[in-house]
Amino acid sequence: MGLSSIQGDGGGGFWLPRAASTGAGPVDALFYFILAISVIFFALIVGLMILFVVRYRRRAGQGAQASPAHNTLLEITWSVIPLAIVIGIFAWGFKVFMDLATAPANAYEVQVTAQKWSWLYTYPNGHVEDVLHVPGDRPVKLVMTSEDVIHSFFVPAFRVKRDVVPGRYSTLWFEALQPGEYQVYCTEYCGTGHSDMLSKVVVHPPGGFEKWLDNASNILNTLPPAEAGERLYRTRGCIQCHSMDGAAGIGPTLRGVIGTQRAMRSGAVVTADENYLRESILEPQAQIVAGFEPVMPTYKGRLKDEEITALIAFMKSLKSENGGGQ
Amino acid sequence: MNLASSHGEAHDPHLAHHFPDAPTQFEAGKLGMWIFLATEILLFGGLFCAYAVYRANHPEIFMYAHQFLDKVLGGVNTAVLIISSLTMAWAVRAAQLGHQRALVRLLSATIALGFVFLGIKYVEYEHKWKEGLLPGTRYTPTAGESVSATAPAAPDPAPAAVPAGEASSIAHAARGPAGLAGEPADSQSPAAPAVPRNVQIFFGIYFTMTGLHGLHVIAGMITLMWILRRAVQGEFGPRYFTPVDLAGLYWHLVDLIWIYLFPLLYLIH
Amino acid sequence: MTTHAHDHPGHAAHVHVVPPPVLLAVWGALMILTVITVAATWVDLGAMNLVVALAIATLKAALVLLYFMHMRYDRPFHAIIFVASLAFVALFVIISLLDTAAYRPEMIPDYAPAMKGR
Amino acid sequence: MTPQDATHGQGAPAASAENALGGDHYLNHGRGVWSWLTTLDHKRIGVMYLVSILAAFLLGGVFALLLRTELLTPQQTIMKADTYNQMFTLHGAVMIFLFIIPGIPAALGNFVLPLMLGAKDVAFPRLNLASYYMWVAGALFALISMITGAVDTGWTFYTPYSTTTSASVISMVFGAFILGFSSIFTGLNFVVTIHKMRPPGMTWCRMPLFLWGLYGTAIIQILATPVLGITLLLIIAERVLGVGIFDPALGGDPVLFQHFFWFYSHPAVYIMILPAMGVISELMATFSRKRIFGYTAIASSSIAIAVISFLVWGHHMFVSGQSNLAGMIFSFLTFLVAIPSAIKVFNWTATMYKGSVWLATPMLYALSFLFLFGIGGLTGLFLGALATDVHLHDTYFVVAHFHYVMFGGTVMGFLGGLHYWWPKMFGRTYSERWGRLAALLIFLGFNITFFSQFVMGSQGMPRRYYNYLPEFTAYHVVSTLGSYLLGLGFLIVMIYLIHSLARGRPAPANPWGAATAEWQTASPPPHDNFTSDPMVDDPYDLERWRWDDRLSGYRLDAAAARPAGAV
Repeated sequence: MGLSSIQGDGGGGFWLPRAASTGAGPVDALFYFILAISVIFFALIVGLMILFVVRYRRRAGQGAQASPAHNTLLEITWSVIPLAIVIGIFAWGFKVFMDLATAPANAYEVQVTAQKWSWLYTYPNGHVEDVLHVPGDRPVKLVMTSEDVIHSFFVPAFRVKRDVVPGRYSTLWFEALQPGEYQVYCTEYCGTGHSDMLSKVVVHPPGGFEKWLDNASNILNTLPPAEAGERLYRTRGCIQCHSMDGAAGIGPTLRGVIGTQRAMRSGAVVTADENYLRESILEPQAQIVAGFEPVMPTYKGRLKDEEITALIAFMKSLKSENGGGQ
Repeated sequence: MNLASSHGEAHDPHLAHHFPDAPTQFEAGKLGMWIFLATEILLFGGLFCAYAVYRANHPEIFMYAHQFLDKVLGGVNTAVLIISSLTMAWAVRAAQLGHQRALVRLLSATIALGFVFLGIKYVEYEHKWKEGLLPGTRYTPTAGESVSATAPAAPDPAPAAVPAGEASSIAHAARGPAGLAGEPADSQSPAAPAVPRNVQIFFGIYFTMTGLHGLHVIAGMITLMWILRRAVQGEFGPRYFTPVDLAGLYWHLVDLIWIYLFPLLYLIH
Repeated sequence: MTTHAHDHPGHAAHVHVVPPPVLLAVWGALMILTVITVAATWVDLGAMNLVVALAIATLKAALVLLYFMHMRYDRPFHAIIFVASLAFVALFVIISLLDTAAYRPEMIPDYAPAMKGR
Repeated sequence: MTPQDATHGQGAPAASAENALGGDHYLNHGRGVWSWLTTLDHKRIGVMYLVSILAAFLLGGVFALLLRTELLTPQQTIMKADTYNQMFTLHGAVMIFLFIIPGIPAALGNFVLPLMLGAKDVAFPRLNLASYYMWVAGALFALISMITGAVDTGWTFYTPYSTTTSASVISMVFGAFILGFSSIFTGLNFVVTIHKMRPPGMTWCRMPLFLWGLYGTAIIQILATPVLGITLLLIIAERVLGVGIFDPALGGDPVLFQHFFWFYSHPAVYIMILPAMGVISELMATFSRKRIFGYTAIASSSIAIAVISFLVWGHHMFVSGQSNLAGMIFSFLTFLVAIPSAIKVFNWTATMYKGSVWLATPMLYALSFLFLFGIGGLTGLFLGALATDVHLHDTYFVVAHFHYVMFGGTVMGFLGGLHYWWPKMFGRTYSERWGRLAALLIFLGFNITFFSQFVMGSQGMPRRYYNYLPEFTAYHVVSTLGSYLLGLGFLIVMIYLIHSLARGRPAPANPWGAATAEWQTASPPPHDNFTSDPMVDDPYDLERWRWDDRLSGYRLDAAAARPAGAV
């Protein structure tokens, strides 16, 4: 990425990773305040407990000493002081939360689609990627939705997290402090691949993002068709079901598919030529290869003609290892 | 009235060994039943919550879909349950006073009215089934067109809930590369405003609410049959009528829930 | 209340036989209220239709509770239990309503991909 | 001293408590398996519950050790991803629904509650037995679910995942539904028993604090569990009938499901902790040899917790799409519920002041409870505050927090109570030396296992992860090693308790010198619980119990005891 020299994740403290967004500072301040309060109260309770256990431990011939069974003043004190403290913590937590709830008006907007088990980011110009690239010099707002079950978008370095729910748009924003690469997790359990549903945020230095977006969204013109096709294969959701190493997944592998005879569920045998592949992308339910389920969504309207051409070029480049069809 | 107080010393076959006396046992049973009724209220509370949330947020669905329910049958069923509550309350009175024959007759009448209620419910359900007015993907209305044509007033179209600007600008890209989920629902043509989307939600709520209520009616009837059997054997009288009393409380609660279900489901205006 | 349940042993507390006129009167009132609640839907009161319907239902429920279920003659603690259960349902419903109404703008209108074509 | 108006029977109760497993007692009153399976005796039902929930605990514990073993390395160690997902679901479901919810109330509570009241049984013995069989039925459905492909939804059954994944969800959910009703009927039984069967002389303000804990628990069981019932029924309806109330694909709202689920499941954590708090109150008083400090505050805080616990469920939903308004309300109320818990902790600590602290095994668990619940409670502050919760939600920080509360709190309370009442239940003592050693091992193992999870959680490690990034390896290795130590501790407990059943020395009627009524009958108690009415006028007057070498236990000191009937 050329960004390896720039610090991303890492270099944090014992408790929290390094704060890498403008919102992280206030959150961390509250975290450490609660930590301090907790340590004080814990030391008080456990200190007294140890003191009493040692000082008043059971000795032969000596029972409990007379002491009051309650003390109203003491009991009110130890109710009211903690109450005041927790209300303070509530107010602080609420204020920081609300400050970070609404994205600034000048935020750069990226759309996030979650599905089992990948993240896809759509930029305003229609470009789609599986890594989130963002400008480093302005706030970024994510508008997120899910295609299947509930997921959750989490960037620890930015201290942001938000569930991504099918049927609604949830939003989240951040402003990175420094260019670098930051880890993205899915934090709402979503099935087999939940722990592999990872992604990265790449924060570009000033000016770098626009350049990257220009290049990335122009691959059809700047890269050879097969390479552009591979990029599309990796970023448009094909890779989740169709492997390029010969192993069958949810769908058939793409390696060596071109030119082979394919046995269909219907019993027909079809030659996998360019037209067959194009039809399979645009109308996946028309022909189902034997042994697979008809689960692929149509890509009609989602891929441009040139993109399909590039994908086919990519498939052609995937020669079967034993030189023949399956 | 102090009907159960005169037998403290005599051996009472209905007094369990761990209770000090019969009144305590009676009181314990009553308290237990009222607590149980509270749990029933909470159980139905969940469904009322689902109802309230969808009714508040999608009134158009309820306005439209309730027309498919038969108000007459619903009203008759309400009357049936109210009559059965009367016979039940009277049965408790008969047990308290030791009117053996009246008790048996009133319990039988209550059970019979339960059957009438279930019969009418069956007619209603069968009708819905035939019309395809079912929850979820089973919602395949066959009479939808004609009914909506005769619908008295076109309900308000669903208020546009797209957040202004931000969400709408990206709505299409949202499903860009997409996964394996079905197509987003955008085929709804704006020219057909009378039939709101997601009518199946109403039938989901209708069937779960009336279905759970129906199960309670059946449970109540089974309990009453058991009580009736014991009544026929002459177990109940002024000294011991706890089971009749408790079963009555349960039956009234089932009635009470229907008293709310009827206007909420059938009488939407 | 119940604290001293044992302080009057031999007392079958709160056994009350409801006289037939009361039973019949309550039943009559319930039937009439049922007719009224149906009739109320013929009049357009706007949002008040729902309020009227619920008010009548609550009145009917109160009659059933007080007379058929003997709550009027029963221990107050039983009424407290009943009201408490209603209070918790109300709490549940109100907070859920409050929240769903507040987040509704985030929802995609009429989203139901599996219902396509129905 | 407050004036007493004890109207209990005459006599020194301890004198009648001579059973050294010799004569007739509840364990041998009626022989054969059938006499157990059809028993209406609350003590036997309690013992059957105890055996059953311990079996569930063992199963859940084995799942936990397998999970920790899998997490030794960042990639696959011993199982596949799907197996791991099923196993953490089963660990959660078994531990919560089969062990920790019925644990203290149904096992210990069933045994102790009528004894503490000086009663012969609970109000509805048949219902009590039915509750037990509902537990068994629920457990069977859970087993069926495990055999037919296992659930992989997490114990929270979030929609739409739970409505679209494997079909064995139905039997697990139905099992949980039945278990819910088992819990409801236990709570109902306890409330009626406490209301109607308290003996003359035991006013509300003289009721042992364990019973206050059970009473608060029962309120929640009664008012919250039915909502779980309807939620689970709706999941079944979603799956079987295709009712789409919670499924966005059918026009439903999955966040509404979370409201439904947490309306029960947050109060449910207080179903789990409140009885443990009740146990700790008893232990603190008995083993400090001193009247509990702040009785009224501890008793009323149980009820306060029970009521406020209904108002905080939305703190599980701060990032799930709940509105900011609801977030604010729930965050505020969440902080309020912290106060009654804090009050209890302060009162327990103060009870030891100027006491005579006896570090017997049950007391070690009570002290563990104070330490661990302290950490669990204080880390709750991070999660109750909106801003910090956003970062910590669904990370290992949450996992650590609830294990500190549920394990460090409830399980420590359960173990303390089990060791405390063990001599009463089975009439035999266990090895104090091994008991203390195991308590220490469990305390150390627990802290090693779960403290490292706080750190990795706040560093960003999400929960329910099969694979994890290599930078978290060290924390996971420490955690796993700690879990083995924890497992060893439990193994020791299991061995010496089984040994005690077979070979333990006969236990005295009152080995700890406690003043609640259950210690005034023989160990084990006779079938009808008491041969003479126990004293129930003051559950914390420990002064009148004196050590007697001949009994190896405590006996009532005639001089210290006020004559019965005196005012």
